[in-house]
Amino acid sequence: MATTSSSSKRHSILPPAGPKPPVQFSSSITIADSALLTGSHPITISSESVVHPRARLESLGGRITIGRRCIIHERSTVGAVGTSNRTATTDKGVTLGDYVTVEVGAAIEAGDTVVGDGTIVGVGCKVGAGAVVGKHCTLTPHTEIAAGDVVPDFTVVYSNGVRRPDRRGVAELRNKGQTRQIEVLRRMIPSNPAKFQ
Amino acid sequence: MSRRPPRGEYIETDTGNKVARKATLVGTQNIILGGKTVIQPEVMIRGDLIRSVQAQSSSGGAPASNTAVAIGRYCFLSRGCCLRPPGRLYKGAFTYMPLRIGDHVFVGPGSVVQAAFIGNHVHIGSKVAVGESAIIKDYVRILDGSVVPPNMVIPSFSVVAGQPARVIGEVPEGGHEAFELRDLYKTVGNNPQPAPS
Amino acid sequence: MAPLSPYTYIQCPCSDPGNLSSATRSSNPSSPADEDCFDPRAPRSNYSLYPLEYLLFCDDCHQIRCPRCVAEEIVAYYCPSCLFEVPSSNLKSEGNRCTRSCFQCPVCIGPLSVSSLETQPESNLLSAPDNAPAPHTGPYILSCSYCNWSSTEIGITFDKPNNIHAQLAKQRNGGTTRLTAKERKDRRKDMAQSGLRSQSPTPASPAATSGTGQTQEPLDLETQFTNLKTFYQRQLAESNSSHGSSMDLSSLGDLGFASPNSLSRIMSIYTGGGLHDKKAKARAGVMREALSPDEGLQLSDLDESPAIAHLHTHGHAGTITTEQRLAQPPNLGEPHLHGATRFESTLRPIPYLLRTKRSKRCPICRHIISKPEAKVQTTRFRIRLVAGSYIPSITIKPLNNPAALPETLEPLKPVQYVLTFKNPIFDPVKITLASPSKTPGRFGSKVTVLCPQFEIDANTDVWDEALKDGGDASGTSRKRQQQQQQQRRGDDGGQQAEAGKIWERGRNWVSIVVEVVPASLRLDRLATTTTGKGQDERETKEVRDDDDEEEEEEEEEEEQEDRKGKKAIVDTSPLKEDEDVLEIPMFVRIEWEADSVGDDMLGGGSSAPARDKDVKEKRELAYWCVLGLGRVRQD
Amino acid sequence: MSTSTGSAILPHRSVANIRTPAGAGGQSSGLSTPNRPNVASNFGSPSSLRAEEDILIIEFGTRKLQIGFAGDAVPRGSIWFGPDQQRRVGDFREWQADYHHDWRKGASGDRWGKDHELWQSDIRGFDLGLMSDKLERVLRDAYTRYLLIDSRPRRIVCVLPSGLPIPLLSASLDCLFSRFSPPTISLMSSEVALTAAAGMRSALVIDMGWNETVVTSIYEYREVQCSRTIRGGRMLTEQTHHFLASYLPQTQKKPANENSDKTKEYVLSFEECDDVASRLVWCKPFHAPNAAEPGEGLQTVEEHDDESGENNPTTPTKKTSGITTVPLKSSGAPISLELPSDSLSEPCENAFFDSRYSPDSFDDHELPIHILVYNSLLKLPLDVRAICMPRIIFTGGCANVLGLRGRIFDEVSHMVQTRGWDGVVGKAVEQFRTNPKLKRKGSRHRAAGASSSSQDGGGQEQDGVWHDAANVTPEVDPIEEQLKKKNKDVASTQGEMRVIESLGAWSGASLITHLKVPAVALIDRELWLQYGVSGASKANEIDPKAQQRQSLGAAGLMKGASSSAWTLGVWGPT
Repeated sequence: MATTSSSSKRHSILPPAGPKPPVQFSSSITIADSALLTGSHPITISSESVVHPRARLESLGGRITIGRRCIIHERSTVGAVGTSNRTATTDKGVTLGDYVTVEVGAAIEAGDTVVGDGTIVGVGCKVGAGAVVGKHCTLTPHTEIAAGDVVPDFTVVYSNGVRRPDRRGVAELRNKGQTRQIEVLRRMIPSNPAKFQ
Repeated sequence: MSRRPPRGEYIETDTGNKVARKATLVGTQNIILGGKTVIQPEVMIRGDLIRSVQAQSSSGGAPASNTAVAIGRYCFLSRGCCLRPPGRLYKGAFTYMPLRIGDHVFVGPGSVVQAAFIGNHVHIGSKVAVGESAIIKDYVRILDGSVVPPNMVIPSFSVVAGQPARVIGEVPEGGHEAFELRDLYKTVGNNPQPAPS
Repeated sequence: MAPLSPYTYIQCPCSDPGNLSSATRSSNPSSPADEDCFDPRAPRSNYSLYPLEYLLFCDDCHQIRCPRCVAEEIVAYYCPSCLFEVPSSNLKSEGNRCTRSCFQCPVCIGPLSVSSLETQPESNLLSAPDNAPAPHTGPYILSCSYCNWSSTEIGITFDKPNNIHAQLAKQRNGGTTRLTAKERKDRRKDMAQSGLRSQSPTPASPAATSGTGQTQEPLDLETQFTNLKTFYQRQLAESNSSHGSSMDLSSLGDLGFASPNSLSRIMSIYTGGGLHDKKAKARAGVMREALSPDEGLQLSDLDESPAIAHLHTHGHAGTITTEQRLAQPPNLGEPHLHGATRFESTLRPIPYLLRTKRSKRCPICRHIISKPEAKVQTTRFRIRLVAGSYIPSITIKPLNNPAALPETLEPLKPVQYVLTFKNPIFDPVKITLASPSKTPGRFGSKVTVLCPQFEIDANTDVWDEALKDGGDASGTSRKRQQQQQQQRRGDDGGQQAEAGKIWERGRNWVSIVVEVVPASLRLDRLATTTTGKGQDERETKEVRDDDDEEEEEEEEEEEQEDRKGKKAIVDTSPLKEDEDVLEIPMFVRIEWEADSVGDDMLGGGSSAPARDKDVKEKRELAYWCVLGLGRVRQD
Repeated sequence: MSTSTGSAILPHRSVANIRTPAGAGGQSSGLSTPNRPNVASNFGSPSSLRAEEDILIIEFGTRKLQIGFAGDAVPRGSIWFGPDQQRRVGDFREWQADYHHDWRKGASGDRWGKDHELWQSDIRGFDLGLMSDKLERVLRDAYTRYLLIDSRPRRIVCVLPSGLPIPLLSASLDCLFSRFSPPTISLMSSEVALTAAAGMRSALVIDMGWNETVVTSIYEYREVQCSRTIRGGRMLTEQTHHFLASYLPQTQKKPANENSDKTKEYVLSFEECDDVASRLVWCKPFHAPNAAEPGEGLQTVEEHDDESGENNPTTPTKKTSGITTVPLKSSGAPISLELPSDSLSEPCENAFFDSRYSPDSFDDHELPIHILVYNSLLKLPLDVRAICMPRIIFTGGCANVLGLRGRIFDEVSHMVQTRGWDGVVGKAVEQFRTNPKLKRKGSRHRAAGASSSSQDGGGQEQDGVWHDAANVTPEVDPIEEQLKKKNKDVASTQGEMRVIESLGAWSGASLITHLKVPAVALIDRELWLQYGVSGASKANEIDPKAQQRQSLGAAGLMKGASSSAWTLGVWGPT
């Protein structure tokens, strides 16, 4: 159809080839070749995680570690150089636990930022540098976690920062769902790890 | 947006679609544009996330229908918005469902739309997050910055806002014409015309 | 503050003092009643101003109709969530909320969805074969996919995934079952027997009443109401048999009859004699007081220490916000609420309020002016007479750079705006504008309408428009050049758009220029700005040749003396919300000659022949409107 | 459309829809499902105007409006007044993401919380027009959002506090008549409605409302006496504000500013303080000055004692060593205060009891509630008092303050025991009490009724019930006599203190209207539009019979009403 012509041209405008960061990929990950990896610190992605097209992993601010079965959606930025002028004490930029989902357009700033296992970082969220988000938290869309803020485990942050405990106890279920999703995604997203190695 | 790079900023298809060269359309073969639809730069459409149930061989849906995103006529996708089909667990298996959009639908800049269905004459403001498999009927206005929760059904003639979004008013009888996007369509493209005063 | 884009509000003539009731007429001067100038910022104005699209138009009265002055009729009821139509008979019995499975989250009022508490998930290794997933089996829960609230938090689950409403009605929070209306009736029956027995010892002693009343759980709202009603009705029935039927009505006949200071009359009842006395006897004779719970008597339990303890253990987080409390529907299942819904544990899912499709009539001539299709799913209208197709629309643009809006208006620096009036009807109209030279309110800005009177050509039907399109484009380009010149000249603040001349004219539109001198928002200037125009002239001139300093100083001096005089009347309270927005009240009068057959104004083509008819009739329409230009910078 | 289309569409002709249930649902069905409007119980001919079949009940409060159909157990909707209703139509700014409402520069900035009220009791310089605008908008909202009815004329019953000033009343009636054109409006006093909703004929209604607390004695559906104090919700909220403000850092820096703080400037938004007041503020249980005193015998008191006493672990006073964190935003920078939960009862203390000061230091308009209650009981004639004491009804928003009702009850009953029904207090009385010789002599010339106190102060200790008060009462209520004749064993309680739950004024009105009891103040539209308030004739000039007849015969038909004079009842000119 008509738009195919555009798609062909689109490849001409691919990400600017910056300094290639040293990467450490598990063999079982899925990473789209239009994902953007920049920076100097190493980027580690553990087994069966999925990186969508146009997702950005920036290791300028420090090393980026992504756990197992995480999903990094398009346009999200992991390791964004924080607007909050906060200097990382260690070289750890961002650490994502296992089963973490980073939704479309979310930004996780670099600088000892930690996101716990099974946590969802919603659409358009912003996690400030040095913030520590606990396990199995849910950040609803457009939530902003201030730099250095701490979100305890099993917390839901909604309606501009209101917090409440998540009492559903469905962490296991969610992980399972994530697994299913990954199964599907790895079939759909043509993976090209070689490009980044 | 009426500045003109030497080589037309937009690709104008024979059906009158105006697709910006800087737009990212993934899986174009699964994207249907009804015609006279404007796709501005930095728009992203995930056509690659097709429904995968038939692959799962459960619920043998028509295998032919691989359409991931179907967009009607006179739609206007503003700069930086993102359309992606909603995913959900269907009988324990994960699958994406097609995203269907009617005519005269305006999607504001920076919005992320994961609805299942959007009717005709819908205005989605800027920085809106439309949750997965939401259903938006005709003549709905979603104000800027709203977060439409997943699975929400928005009836016709609703004004919607808030986090989470709720119906906060009704579209008055005199407000229908405001949803028309024909004039807006004229104002963009490679030789845009000024909006009629 | 975001730069607000110019807007127009219209005051519906129905709120003119003439059409208002005596009370409103007799109200303060702050009402927009005084015709000479209408203050858009008077608190009452907010109730009479509407954006154009909210206004309808009665084709026979030739009047604007606003939501306040139309008669509504309901075409259909439906649930906004499941979009099912609800017959109005159900509305009477089941009330105003959806009785299927549509609920809102009591915490965040997002939609709740029914899901099943699934069984233990099997091992989630990718390698593990994805065998057929367990079919959904109960128990089911309501859960919010936004804030992750779930009905398990209030200890409620459901056996069936459908008809949640009914299942919920049977459950109290914590899952304890509650009697339905029918069951309650049966219970009342046998309660009646036990009640008779319990009444034999003197119920005067609390022991007896507590014997029946307090041991059982307190009556819930619904039950108490029903009991009371039956209790009263039984007595009315009894009295019917004994006295004449009018007597029983007199039993409660003079509710709120006496005034507090009529103690003497009461006393006369006892001191015997007097018609009152007899009446009292007769009256009281038929109506006694409720004595037991099954008659609706409910002794209250004043011991709230458990709740207090709960409050202190759970603290602020355990209590619900005001919004959440207000969103809660009255819970018939609970005893009369003295702060019953106070804790998160007492929240209930909120069944969706139904919505309606309504058609609208002109209250005067009873003609329908808006009528939607009956079907819930369709969005078509059978009739839709919107004001937008009868009265000219007004669009506002800054003269100098039509493209970008100025962030804020510079105080005391003249700006020019182009008002474009577009004529929707198929007759040429004559428009007369009137606006106060100084906007009302604490900060009066100077306003000059350069061309307060002009004519707009008739609207033409779609074809002409299409043909004219090309011409229009060129016209606009011409306009551009003009404006560029204007811009050059505009910078040195010279008068360019000369008074009395319209700025530009199109097929069915005319644009004119308005010059405003925004007032300074400085509170210490208040004294001066409240003085006459002459001084403002001076101010503005001086600002134009921009040496603010000395001007400032003499300003100050002036204020010194001004203050002495004016202190009393000047209100120097801090800036109110939106007081920095420059709003111009403008009185618009439209005159036109229309064919006496007024129906042709809506449809496009039909007007062409109609215009040939020589039967013309003069019409006019007049109303206040408010032009919001922008925010004035606070210096 | 993807989603399933609506089921079979029913005809919207209201005849079809409305009548069928009316036919089907007889008296009985009306009973079984109480939340059905009283279409059922219309034994008036169904040919009366259809739209009128459901009668609207509107209860007016200072801060909220409750509205619904007669026959329902609860109102369909209750709407609180707030600043957001006062915006222009189509102004959705409060929903914009970047919009922050600065309460300091609200439409009525200095008038803290005033735009949450429909009216003020002080109507000097009060814009009645604005009030009726507010009222109209809220009502229209209720019509479309909660009642889901169109604007065809319906009969309206207004439930109003009996103390409502005439200008406010007439303005409201004007608004109703001119904008909603009901054929008739009948007025009902909320106190009486409350009494009826408790199944009582008489009661002592303690209405702890927003602007003030009103204690009204109802006897035989008549308001016998009513007294008021300014200690109400508003005071509670302001006290809460002072309380919170005193904990804020910025105010602690400048304690000198404290009293100026009290007078004028506010550091927190009304909304926030109101929120805290309704969520966290509670009331300490009653503590007798000296616990050794006999007469702690009242059952209720005992409960409170031993739960507030040492032996009971679950006592709040024990637990309240805990800390309650209160997050505050409106003070500028968001801050969360760590307050001892115990201290959160201070606002309540100061607002309603002010036990710091001696009882006689108060003005009449600011009496602490328990004193007010006691006095109003004291003022009552003996037998009325005996009837009212066991029929105490708490209502109003502040009745929701946890523990407040119990506290007041105990305070009052304590006063009753210690002071008896003796208006005179002071040293002389004390000596007189303590001195037995004087006492015996005195007890003769003391009024028989008033003597109830001291003696049965002894008598009641056993079972904690004041049988004596009942027995001592010389003349027995003739009505009760008649009742006794009628059904032997039924006697009504007298003398002992007792608190009764009422369903609330709205439900009461709904009940009464449902029973087709005509209210005395029945106003006809035409007449009102002609004459307004001035047309009303004095309450006692009206023959209730005539009223009933006309409202009996075809529900409030024009000729019926216009033929006879009408009145505003309690509210009317006297």
